[in-house]
Amino acid sequence: MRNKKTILFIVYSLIFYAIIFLFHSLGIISDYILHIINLSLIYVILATSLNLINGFTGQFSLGHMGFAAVGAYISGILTTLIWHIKPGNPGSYVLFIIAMLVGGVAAALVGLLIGLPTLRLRGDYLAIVTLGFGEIIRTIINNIDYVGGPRGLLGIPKFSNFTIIFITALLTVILLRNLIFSSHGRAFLSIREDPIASELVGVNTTRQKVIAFVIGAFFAGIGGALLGHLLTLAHPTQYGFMQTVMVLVMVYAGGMGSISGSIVAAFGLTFLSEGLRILLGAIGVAIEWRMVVYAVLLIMIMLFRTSGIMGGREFNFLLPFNKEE
Amino acid sequence: MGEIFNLQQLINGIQLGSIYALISLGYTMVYGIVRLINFAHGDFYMVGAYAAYFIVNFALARHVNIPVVFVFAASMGASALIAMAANRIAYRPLRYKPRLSALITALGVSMFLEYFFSALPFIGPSFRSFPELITQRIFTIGNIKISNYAIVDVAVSAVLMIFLTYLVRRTKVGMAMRAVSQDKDAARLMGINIESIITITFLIGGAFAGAAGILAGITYPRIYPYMGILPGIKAFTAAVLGGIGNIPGAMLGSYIMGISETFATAYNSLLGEGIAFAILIIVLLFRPQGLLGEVTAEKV
Amino acid sequence: MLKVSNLEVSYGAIKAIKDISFEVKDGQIATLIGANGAGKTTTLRTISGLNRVSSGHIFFKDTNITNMEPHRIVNLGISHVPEGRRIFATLTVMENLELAAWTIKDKNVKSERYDLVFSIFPRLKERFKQLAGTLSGGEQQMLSVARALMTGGSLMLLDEPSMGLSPILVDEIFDVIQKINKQGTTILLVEQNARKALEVADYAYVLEVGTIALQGSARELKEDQRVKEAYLGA
Amino acid sequence: METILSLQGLTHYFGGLRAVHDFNLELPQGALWGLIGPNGAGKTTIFNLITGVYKPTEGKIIFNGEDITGLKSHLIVEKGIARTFQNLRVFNGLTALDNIRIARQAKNNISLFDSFLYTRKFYEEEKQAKEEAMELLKIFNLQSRAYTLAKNLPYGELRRLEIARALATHPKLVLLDEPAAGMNPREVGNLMDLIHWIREQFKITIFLVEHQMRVVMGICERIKVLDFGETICDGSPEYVKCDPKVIEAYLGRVENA
Repeated sequence: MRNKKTILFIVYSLIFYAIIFLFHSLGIISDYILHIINLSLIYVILATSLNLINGFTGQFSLGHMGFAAVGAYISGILTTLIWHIKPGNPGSYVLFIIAMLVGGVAAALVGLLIGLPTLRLRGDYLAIVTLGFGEIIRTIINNIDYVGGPRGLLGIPKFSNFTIIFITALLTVILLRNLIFSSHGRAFLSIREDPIASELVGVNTTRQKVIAFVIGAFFAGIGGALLGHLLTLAHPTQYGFMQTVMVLVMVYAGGMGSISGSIVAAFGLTFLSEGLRILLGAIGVAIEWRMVVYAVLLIMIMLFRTSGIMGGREFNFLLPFNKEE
Repeated sequence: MGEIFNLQQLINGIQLGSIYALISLGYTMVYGIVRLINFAHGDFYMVGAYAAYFIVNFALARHVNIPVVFVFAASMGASALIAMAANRIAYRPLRYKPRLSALITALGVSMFLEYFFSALPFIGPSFRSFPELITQRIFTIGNIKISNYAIVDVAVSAVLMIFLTYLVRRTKVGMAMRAVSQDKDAARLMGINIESIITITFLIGGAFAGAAGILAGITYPRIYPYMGILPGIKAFTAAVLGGIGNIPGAMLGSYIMGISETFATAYNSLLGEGIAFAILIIVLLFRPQGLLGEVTAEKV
Repeated sequence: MLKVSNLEVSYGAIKAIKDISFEVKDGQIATLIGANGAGKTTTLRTISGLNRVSSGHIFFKDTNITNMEPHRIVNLGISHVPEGRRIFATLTVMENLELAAWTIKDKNVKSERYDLVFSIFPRLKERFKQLAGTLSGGEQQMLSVARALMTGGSLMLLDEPSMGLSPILVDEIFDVIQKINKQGTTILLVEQNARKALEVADYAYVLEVGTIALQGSARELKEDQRVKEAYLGA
Repeated sequence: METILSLQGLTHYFGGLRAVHDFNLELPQGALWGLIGPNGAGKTTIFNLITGVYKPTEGKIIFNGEDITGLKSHLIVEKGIARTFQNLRVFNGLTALDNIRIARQAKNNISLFDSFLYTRKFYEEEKQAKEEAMELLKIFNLQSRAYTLAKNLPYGELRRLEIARALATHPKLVLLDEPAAGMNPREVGNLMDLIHWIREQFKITIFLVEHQMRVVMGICERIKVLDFGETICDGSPEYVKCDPKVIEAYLGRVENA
């Protein structure tokens, strides 16, 4: 039984990859569509990692894009301001991957710093504190001239291509899934169900919450690094509270505690968002309406389908084992 | 030392604290009664500011002299209306669903109000300057300057807070509010229509936020659709600082917040922006129930 | 007086009550007994409107009260002493009683009710200004009953009034129930303590996982072999 | 007999309210003792103090000769104290099997690395965890429910699941908080047998809080009676039953006992 389902999942994914790649080379998929697919995959990373914290562990974090900002800026500083590398030779890609990992680790460290003192707090308080931390991170960036302050960090080399983003997203999904379907994952779920009972059957709840939070922050950092190197800039306004809400919408629209849901919602909402951008532009209406649609969508989901598209379930091909194995 | 800790800053701090207090009371009352962090509450404050903006400009354009009291009443009414609508449409259907759903819905409502206002062609996302509703006068005592704005801010919020305290402590509606905040089902079994009590709570909270919006418009005369976000968060922080659900606590927390922010900004503007959260985190670590909040033992 | 027919109540996908029917006659003490999880509390909560009915009907004095708002049901004359007392701990005894008089407009009616309450619970008069949370467990249960009495219903629903009380206080609370019934209030009593409930009741229903398994006069059921074995621990 | 749990002058205040005052206990290894008293007397608070949910205002808790006062709950569980709850606290959204497996957490030595990569060690541990959990489910006659979500189980099975979950932590001492709550006399009888049986089978010490006199008097070797946070009586069931102080504060007329 070992790994059989995982191997099958990887095979499916590679087929998906090959089709997109082929269609793009043939010109069936335009550069623009590919860009949206890239964005969607980055949102897969951001949404699944936030789902780990909010959906599986039941901790309400509102600072996710703050961690992504750390990843984007730290990796951007390395590639742009320190190493001055450009895509081209394989060596530069290795350096980029190192920069991305450093960005992830930096975000994880920030997560640790924030998580240790605050994860003891009750649900709603955690929400407001993480929101506050997100804002603090943004304020700090705004005030550091070295990274461009409010102008943003410009001229980041475009290392993020479809292949790199795809592999990273695939690895993220598999690693997070493995974690969730393990004793750690069961501990996360038990904390969501009843933190006191969880502690009283021997789960070190503080430690497990910090683990979920730090891992979530790490992948958010990775997502941020990819985003910065896709858009070739990092700007404080890309990592604000509203952007966190966009990722939140993905998590809840897809369904709390469902990786499959986050993936579906990341693709669906990214395409919807871009579609609206084109549509609103074409009929000459203010771009703000796009966010109005988002807001209404979020409210509607909560009112009419609280458990999201997947309702906490997973696609069978994403599960590591068959149910009763 | 002398430069930073002077009386002038203290007065400015109390003025800012008064505005925070009006917002923070709405947060604390709604939280006390329906256990919801109403993220959209800061936006009710924005609505109040815009309502006043349009009323005053409308009057100015027609050279009508409009009483200030009317402006307050109308704008507070507008905010209260929006607050009640949000409750009715978005929060009420989720009353018996997991608490998180309402919290996320509140984020949605907040986002909706902000972007809807900035998408509307006659409002737009950019800054507007608030008309001069009251002519500014500055009184100088020694080397301290007191603006009549400061007096208005402090006086209006004091009057409203006294009204609220009276309402909650001395009236039957207030008693019902306290009962509903403790046990909704038991309150229903007493024959109380809890939905009307909740509606009244949103009405008062919204009206107070609206009043804060006008005061902010008068005092810091630049308004824009996102103006509610930061004061909202800070006012919520103040409510937590004082002990969420506790009315005197929200007032105390707001003044502490206003004063410390003013002093911190005088020292360094970055510090001024961060101080609210720094205080929040320190308080929550050492006194999670807030300054005046009571410890509630979790039932095991 | 109260007629419940084919009642069905669900929590999400789970049916807490499947098709139960019973009635309470004017002036009676009727009791619902059964194990935990059988649906007793749910039944009471549904009658007073706290839970939604999925199907079936509830009639109170010929008025259809199915899925009516709780405050309107209270107004019609059903008072409910909830499980676990549920008094307002940070309000005074007086405020607790005042709230229960929420719907009474007439001053005379109100003072009559106060007289009635104090005649049955003299202790509460002594503790009038005290915070309800500082009362002892027994006194809190008394306050909870007093509150229901104050709302002035002609039918009183009592949910596990003896729960968590010492045997002495259990006797006291059952005396009170009988006294209230003698003064003209019809009573529907839910009890874990089946022996005690059958002692005071006129008619009884045995609830088993969401359905009525048995019914009869309390005297009959006390002698019933199945009841003896399952609920009286013979 | 050696003492397994010793409570020395345990005192606890909530705000200004005294919940427990100067509570002492020397619980011998292998014993089955009970704690009774009216609601609000402080019984559950004592359990909460022992298991680290609250920290005592004063006093000491010694378990197996080791001072565990103020330790975090999960560490106390690791030392060997497990408990059940007055109002069932199973993980409703998880299967019966997972409810049990979580309770093995403290004994689990699977690293994050192994979990991320599904190493050989991961599979071995998972297999063992599952076998152990299934065995426990079998003992409690719940094996057919292994993959059923707890929220879909009937009340009686949930009570058993909760006890099974407590045993899954490999305890030396189990605290049972009103195990018979909500059971009918027939189920109570089965429960009493079960409690006896698990004590022998798992070689554990049991300390329980219970309202039903039949349970307490029927199985406990020694009983402590609590009223308003103070111990008012301590002795064998026969002794306690006849103590005038207990009768006055708790039992009332003798026929109830």
